[in-house]
Amino acid sequence: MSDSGKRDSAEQAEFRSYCRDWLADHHPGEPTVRLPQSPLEIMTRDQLDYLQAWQKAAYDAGLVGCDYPVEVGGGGRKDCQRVANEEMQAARTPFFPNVIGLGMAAPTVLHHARDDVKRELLPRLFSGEDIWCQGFSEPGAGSDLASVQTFAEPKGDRWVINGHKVWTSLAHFAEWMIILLRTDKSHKYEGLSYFVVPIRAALGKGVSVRPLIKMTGETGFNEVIFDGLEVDDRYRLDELGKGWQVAMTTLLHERGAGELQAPRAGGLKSRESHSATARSLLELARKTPRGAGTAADDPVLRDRMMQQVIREEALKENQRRARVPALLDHPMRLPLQNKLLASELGQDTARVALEVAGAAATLYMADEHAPDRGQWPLAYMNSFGMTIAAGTSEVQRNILGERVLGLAKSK
Amino acid sequence: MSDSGKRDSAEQAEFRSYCRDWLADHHPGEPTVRLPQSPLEIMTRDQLDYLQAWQKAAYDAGLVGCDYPVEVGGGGRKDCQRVANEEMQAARTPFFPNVIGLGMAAPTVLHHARDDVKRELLPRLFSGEDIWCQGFSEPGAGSDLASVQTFAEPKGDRWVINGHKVWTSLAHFAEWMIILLRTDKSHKYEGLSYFVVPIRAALGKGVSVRPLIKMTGETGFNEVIFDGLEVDDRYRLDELGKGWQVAMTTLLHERGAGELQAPRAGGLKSRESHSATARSLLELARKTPRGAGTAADDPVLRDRMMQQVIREEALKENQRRARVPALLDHPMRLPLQNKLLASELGQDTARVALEVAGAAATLYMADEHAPDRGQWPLAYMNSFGMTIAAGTSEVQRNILGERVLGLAKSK
Amino acid sequence: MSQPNNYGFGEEAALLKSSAAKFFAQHLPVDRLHARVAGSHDPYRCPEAPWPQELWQPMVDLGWTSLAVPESAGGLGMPCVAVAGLVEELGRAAFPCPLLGTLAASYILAECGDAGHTAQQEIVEGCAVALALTDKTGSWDIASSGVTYDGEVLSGGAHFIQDVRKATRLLVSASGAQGLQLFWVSVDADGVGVEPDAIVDLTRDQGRVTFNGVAASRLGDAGAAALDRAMPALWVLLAADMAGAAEWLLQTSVEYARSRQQFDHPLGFFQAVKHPLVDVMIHVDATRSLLYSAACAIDHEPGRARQLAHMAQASACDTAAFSAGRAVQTHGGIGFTWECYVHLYFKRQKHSEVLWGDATWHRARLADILLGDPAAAGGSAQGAEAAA
Amino acid sequence: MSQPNNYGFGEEAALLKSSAAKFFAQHLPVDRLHARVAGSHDPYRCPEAPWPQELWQPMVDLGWTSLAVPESAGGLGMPCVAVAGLVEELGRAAFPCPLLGTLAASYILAECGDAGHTAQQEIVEGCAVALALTDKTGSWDIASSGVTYDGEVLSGGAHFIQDVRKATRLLVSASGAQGLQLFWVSVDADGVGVEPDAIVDLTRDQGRVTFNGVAASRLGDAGAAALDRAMPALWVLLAADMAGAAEWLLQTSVEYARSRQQFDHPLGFFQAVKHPLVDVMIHVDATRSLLYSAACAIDHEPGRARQLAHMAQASACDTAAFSAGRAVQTHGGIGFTWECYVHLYFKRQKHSEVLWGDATWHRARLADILLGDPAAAGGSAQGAEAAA
Repeated sequence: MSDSGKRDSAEQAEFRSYCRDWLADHHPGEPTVRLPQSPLEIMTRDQLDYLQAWQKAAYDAGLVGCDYPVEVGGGGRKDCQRVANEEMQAARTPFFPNVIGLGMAAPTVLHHARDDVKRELLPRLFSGEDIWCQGFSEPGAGSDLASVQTFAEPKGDRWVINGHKVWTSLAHFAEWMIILLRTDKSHKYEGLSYFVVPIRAALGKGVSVRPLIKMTGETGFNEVIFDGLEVDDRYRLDELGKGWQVAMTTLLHERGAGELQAPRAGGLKSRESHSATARSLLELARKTPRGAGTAADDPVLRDRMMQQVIREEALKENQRRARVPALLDHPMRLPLQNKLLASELGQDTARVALEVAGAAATLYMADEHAPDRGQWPLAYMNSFGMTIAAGTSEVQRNILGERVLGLAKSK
Repeated sequence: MSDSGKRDSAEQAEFRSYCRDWLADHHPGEPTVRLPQSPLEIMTRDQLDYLQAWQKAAYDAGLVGCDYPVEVGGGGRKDCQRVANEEMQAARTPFFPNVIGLGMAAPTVLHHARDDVKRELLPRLFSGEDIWCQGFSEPGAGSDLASVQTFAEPKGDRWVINGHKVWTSLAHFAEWMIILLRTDKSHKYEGLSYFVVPIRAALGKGVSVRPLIKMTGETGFNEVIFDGLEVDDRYRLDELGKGWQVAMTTLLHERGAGELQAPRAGGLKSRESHSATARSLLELARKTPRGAGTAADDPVLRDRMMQQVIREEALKENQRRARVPALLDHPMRLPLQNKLLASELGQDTARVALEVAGAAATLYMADEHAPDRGQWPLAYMNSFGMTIAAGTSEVQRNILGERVLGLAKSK
Repeated sequence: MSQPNNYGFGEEAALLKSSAAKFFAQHLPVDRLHARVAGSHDPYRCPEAPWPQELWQPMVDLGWTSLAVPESAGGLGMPCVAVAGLVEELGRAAFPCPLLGTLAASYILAECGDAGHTAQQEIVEGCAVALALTDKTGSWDIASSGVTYDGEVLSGGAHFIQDVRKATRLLVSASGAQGLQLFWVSVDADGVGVEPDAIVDLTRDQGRVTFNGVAASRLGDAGAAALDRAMPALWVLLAADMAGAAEWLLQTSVEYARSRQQFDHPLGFFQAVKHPLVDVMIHVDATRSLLYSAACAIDHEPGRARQLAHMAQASACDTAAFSAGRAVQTHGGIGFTWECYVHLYFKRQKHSEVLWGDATWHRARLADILLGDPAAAGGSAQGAEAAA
Repeated sequence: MSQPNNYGFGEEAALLKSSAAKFFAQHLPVDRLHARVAGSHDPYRCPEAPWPQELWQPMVDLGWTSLAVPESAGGLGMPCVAVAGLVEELGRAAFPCPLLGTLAASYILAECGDAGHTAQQEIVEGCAVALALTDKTGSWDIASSGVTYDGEVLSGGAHFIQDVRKATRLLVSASGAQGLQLFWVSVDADGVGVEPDAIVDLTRDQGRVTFNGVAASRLGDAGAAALDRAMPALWVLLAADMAGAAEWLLQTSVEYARSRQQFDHPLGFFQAVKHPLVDVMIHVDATRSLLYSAACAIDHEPGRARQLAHMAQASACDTAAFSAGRAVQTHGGIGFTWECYVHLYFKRQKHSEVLWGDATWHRARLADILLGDPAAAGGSAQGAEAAA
């Protein structure tokens, strides 16, 4: 980490040293709750309280929203969020709970909302006091996002919303939702408009949230039913019928390919938590008996594990290279690979881990003999969430082929 | 082989014993020429003469065309070609040179030609005196076969043909060609008609044959240019505009999924010849030094070689199971996999062999130190002919997905 | 001995397979299965073993549990290829029951000579059997056991025992003065302690058993050899289960890809969906062809049974993994939920993959046969011979 | 020592890379390359070594051949990451010349201390070097050599020597009383016999060299260690060549997929074509990122250079194989002909894959670093430490 500062601007260098000092004094320490694998798996109020308190402290110290304008609650700095992120990760802080707010809602609101709405919503988004969720997918609109049917009907200067959103992570804790709605049934793309809508305030009054159960048995994402929810027209983002274009801003940032770096802390794991990295895979192999030795001695498994190690390193180095213009052919070629590579790597790493674990791969989280407390089958199953959500891997490959390689649009 | 006869009908049993006796007396013995890997690679007149003599002898003895009607030169038997094939393969005879004639032209002519044309052409096709080739592909029509542009223009009761066919194996030796022609430019599919045309008799008089060079450096397939070739209307197969349907008969038989079993001898290899089988792969590994032992001791290579062994065995057992109705879900499910599996297996087996050979995989056929006389890089390169020709692997997967699984047609 | 062209899969076998399909479809269609086994979704749930116990006696009455007991011992003595056909349907239904273990035990007992007779009797009478052959490391090498014997008294622990809470008898391997030997003991015998595992698969139960000076019947004097001879049959049966489950996953995914619309087309229109489903089909068919071939060899050509069974099981593991993963991916968001039945089969496949050797392990054993075991002296030469 | 964020790839490096691209494009575009090297298509052709020899001196004059010779020895002493950038362009042009061997020799000589000085001088003056480090089995283990020394006299044979007919000097490893040592010898020295191999690749030549009591200069007293330290740089350079060639294959295939029409669409419309091309791109990018990282480690963090170079080269081999195969398949029938330029790169990639260790070999060595070598005593513990 000592090399992170090598090419800092003067502002970045000063800010880096400020972050480092602040983190040295204000690291929240060992978590008091069992932390989930990611913000999307937050299941209990205790977990949320702990993480919200941390995000609030980091925001108050100026480590969240650094590059956003001061008037919307940001830090008004230039390319400093990356510095804060690097320092928070180096310091192994907890992650921020408001992941959809910071990564997707904030840049979209900044680019497309009315100024008064930005000033109203962004400060509490950055502080984590308002958790945000995203209402894009519907039962009939998965990868084909433009098929959304949830309808907003005009009523004076308000809109009345009816319909059904699914896979909405964090909806059970969320105050606000970014939502893609149909405002015209006669045009597929031009019939879409984009809103922010209050969820929590409207629970039982036009909005209901029902948990969905994942194949792992966990909850954490939801169905949200809109039954006549009314919202003010000021919460519409950009013009009527421009919903698809606004959604592209959201998706670009979701894929890590947007202009604004999302605030991202992390690195801290509670003792119970676990991540499906190649390093954990090697540790598993070293402690798994196999024949006279351990699975780490098996040449075929070694070959497969090294494949994962190499892919993981390549992904890390892609991210580094993406910031070296002299070594790039096309500006989006590396950023648009990110989500695809990370999700498939995670899936394959967990799959190889199940091979390494052998017969013990059958054991799940409640079994005291389960390797790594049964987190590997959990990680493998959850990995399909990653290869499906936010554009399946198939859709990601279309995007790469079309936008980067210039191949004809498949559909 | 002793079990082949278990379920023979009375006719088959008698015929089997006849074949066995005849083969015992008439096996042509060790070849006098270096045989190519397959009939499609026949490069010299010497090779052809030797193989034609063998096919003629087998035909005269009744081992070729057994299930075709007597009036077109066949044997008039029922399901006996399979028996002859089994016995010829067990006896390790040479292969038949007229592979396109027997496998593709004969069933198409039988089903779609005029009776007098059948009687004219089939006997010399079966005997191998007339070699046949196939004129389907064109520079602009590869996988998309229905785009053929080579045009037949009516002229009295004759047709005048102009255009350009490519990838025509055996054209340099062929008397006849089966050919898909455009007779109407305004309809893609309905504008196609199917003919048989004389090639050799018309050389220099409306037909020219130019060898194409493969990436391996070998010749063996050709471009055929039609420049005003005239053919009689009696050589049209089936009705005008039914060319696509007739071509389906050809393709079905090409993929080994047709009703008529193609006459197929084989098993004999000249000392110089070689086949890209898993067995050869294991032999290569046993004689390739690697570390203190051989490549056959390397656990990672063993794993990869066993994958090929298992795929090869599965392909063989698929062919066996395809004849056991109680163990089939869909009549075309196994037959339509054949070509795809065989071509990809051959490719991967050769690829693994190059891995096994290590640094020596760089050596080609003229190098005296090349493992297996450089046949593995040759086989690997030629394998792309197999995954491309006669419907690429991509097209094969479309066909399987659409015809067997009932998925929507991609195009 | 040579193999019949049709694998010896005759009319009786076909009838058995189709009546099994009908039985499973009628008594435990997938919605009822889901209701039965997926009641609690809590990932920290206690180990459970719900199964349609009321269907066991009907299955016994149909003769299915004694299919693999030789006629000489009062069983039906059906060929292995017929038994495999039945087990394929069991896998296609993801049927939770101790049939697989009971059939597997039958093959082991058949290799034990007269010493297996009493145990065979009990199977014919309807006893369900669980195999206690695995040590605490989960080793797939049958030579390792965590149980020891002294005369006919067992001590120690066996692990990864399938469907142990559905069985009434245990077939146990134990080591001692005469090497590895086999024993037969009742689950409720004095000193037997069963501790259930918490597993991912909802259609099986699994557990550990401790033996605290347990009196058991010894099954002859050559247990290791008997077990070794029977293993190919065990692998073939498991491969059949996995092939059946894979076919369910294929058909269910195909059905979804035909009906679900995205981007103005059914999913199956897209080659990125279509081609992987074709590859699943190819995998399933390879496994099926190989497993019938291996089963046929067990019936007709025992000398080749072991290598063919390794091939079948290696193929089955790859097929299981691929069919499971692609089914979830093809189903998209809905495939990732508890309410979609796909997860039942996904979990069963992942479980089966590591049960009696994974794909890599079976390929390594196959290589030992075809290329010789480099660890053994003169291995290569022997291998070359075996492969010829 | 830590790594700069930008891999230390500064303006000078960028200029070198772009001017190399221009040079190769100008002097040997692919049509001229094909005319030069693919004149005879006979698969039984004699070993040939056509190359644009007239371009060597201009390359020397541009300083490219002495890029990796330290400034202290009269060279340009450019960072490895800059040299890798140049070699990437060399691979993209499939340029037949002895530059790779000469650069590789520079890295080895730089590890030989003062003893390498004369040889370094000769490189700076424009001598082309071939590496004679491989025995007749083609082993990738640098410890094995088919050449022996007695004092400064060499006997025996070296094999699989790249571009030996384009080089004027040989860098030879030989074993003898002081273990493995390195030697420097002129190709036309008395007793040196060169025998060319007939190879598939048309853009390289390869041969065997026999040494019949050849007088040679010994490069110091610690040849094995010097060679060992230099290997990461050799792997990185080869990886760069393969990444460049893979990028050519990708772009050429993409271009074809954009223009060729089938079924009323350009080929690239079909996901069965589009998605594999995306996967080729992903492969190329992984290799590029890894090779810059490894090159940067050679320049700035030598302790991690070896493991990163193994990663880069393992990735490069997979990328080479995949890019080559998919390019032919994407091009369909035309890609299978001699007249299509794709086969030049296809063959170069297959050759590169097995040159200095294939993907499996590099992964095995990486595992030895990260997990310890199970063959070595206490390997696991050491490995655990190295990985931390």
